[in-house]
Amino acid sequence: MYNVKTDKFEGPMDLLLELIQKEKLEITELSLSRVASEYLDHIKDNQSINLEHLADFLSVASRLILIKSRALLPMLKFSEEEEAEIKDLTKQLEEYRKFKEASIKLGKIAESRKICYSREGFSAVKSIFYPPEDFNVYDFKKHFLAILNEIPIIEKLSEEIVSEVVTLEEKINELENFLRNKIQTSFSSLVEKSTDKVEVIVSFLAMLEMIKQRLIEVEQTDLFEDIKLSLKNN
Amino acid sequence: MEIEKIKSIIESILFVSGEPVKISRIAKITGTEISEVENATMVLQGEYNTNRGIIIIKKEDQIQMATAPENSEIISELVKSEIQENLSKAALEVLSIIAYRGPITRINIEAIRGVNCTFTLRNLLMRGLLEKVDNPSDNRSYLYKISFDFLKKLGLDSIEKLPDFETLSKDTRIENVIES
Amino acid sequence: MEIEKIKSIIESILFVSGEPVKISRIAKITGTEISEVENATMVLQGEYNTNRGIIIIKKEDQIQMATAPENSEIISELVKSEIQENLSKAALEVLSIIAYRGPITRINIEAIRGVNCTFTLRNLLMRGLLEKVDNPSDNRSYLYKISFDFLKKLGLDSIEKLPDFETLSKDTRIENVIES
Repeated sequence: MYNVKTDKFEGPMDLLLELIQKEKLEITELSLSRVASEYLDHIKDNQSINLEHLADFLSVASRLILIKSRALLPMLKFSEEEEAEIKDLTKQLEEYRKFKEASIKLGKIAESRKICYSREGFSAVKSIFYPPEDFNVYDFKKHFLAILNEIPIIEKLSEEIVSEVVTLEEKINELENFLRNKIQTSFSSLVEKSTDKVEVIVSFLAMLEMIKQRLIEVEQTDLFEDIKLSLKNN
Repeated sequence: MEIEKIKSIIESILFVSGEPVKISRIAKITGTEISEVENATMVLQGEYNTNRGIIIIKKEDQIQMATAPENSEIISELVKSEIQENLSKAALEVLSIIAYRGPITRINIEAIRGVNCTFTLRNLLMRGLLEKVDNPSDNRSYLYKISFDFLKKLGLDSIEKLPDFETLSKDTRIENVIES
Repeated sequence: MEIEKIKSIIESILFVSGEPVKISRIAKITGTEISEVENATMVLQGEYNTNRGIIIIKKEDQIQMATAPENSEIISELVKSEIQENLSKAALEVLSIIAYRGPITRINIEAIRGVNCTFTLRNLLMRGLLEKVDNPSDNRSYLYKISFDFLKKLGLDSIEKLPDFETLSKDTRIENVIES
């Protein structure tokens, strides 16, 4: 299998574009469905996705799953919202491709180092003491406080993401344990405890992964019915 | 005021200030119409565009004088500029989206890149390659646009000189919406 | 080297340096004969002698670019407006950072604000509100502090007398973004 390190990608669009271009495909829904599993493999295998970007990678993953399932099951009916999401992904990727190409061109121009230099402003002018009127020491305090409040709290941000995002690996383990205990369960009870969309997506990915590894069997009696999972008898 | 006189004044002002100057400010100082200054600027830009060592960069309603990009190598040795950090892939992507589609909000940049851009934007702002202005239609967000320093770094005298500016600066999705 | 190329390089060099430059130095930089530079300078001087806003002055073996004397009144208007205009929001922010955290480098001011502040610092220096001193730990950069005149005007005999100086100057949020 073609191996790409996800950390060299700027984001989900970058990864998706590379996968499609590697297969020499046009950006269409069909192409997206063809590279969907590879995309999922990458985000599963790669522990080095920047944590602050993981949610972004997963959001694209959920749209790819929609596209993939439609390619596999053409009779599937999608809601308008889901149709729009699918369409948006192709458009977004097409748009991203244009700017990706432009950014490479800009990078080449910058590398050629044909730089224009300007003069230091008013370099020949002597400074004149011209203090602002109606300004007092409390203005310093007021503006300084405003700035302190605008400083982004970088560390806190990444810590929060670390605690929120559950890795695919963890989820697979959880699913396995859960199944052992219950023998048969369904997707909805699995995601019952999930608090956000990302976790549902991760659960779904984990489920797909386990099917692939032949750890579990799934059964869906009807469209939109709950998916029943069971541990495979070895 | 005669156009020759306005041209002469623009040259003096740009030379002394060294930084980008608003055309409206030149009009105010000289007591002329903005359109007259605009006009004189255009003529001047043409004159400086002929293998000269100085160029006039124009961006929106501001102009700035700078050395010609052809002389970059010689001048870079004279000016003790700070070490020029290379632009990362992320920085180049964000810059190109802003260059072609600016002024643009962070949300709209992220809608194209599919990834959070907060820190890249902050880094580029600190390096002076971007400008941040208030968003007139939403006071909780900002609009980002490229700066004179960005144009200077690429050796361009206007944003329209970017490769494929005509096609890329148009948002086809927006046009589709308008058409339909 | 072609005379047009030499002329172009002379323009670039004179423009960025702003000071008198020795012709022999230009010859050395361009790798040409002094006589060639002399010659190009003469042609250039003639071109700049026709109602232009910039002139080229030659004194003995040095040349310099300067503004045309007939625009000197306009230039003093420009300088006056630069100094007398109300302080921008950016200027007030930079001043307050320097007040509580000075002496401080430009890089650190920018890290705290998240925005480049080259132009703002230049303006504040010109108004005499700041002082620029050498940075003992890095000879390529400077440290900025509130000027003595400004402190005096505010009635402070030392910067530590600012309201809540002890706590505000040590705020940990700043330590997170600046290089120590």
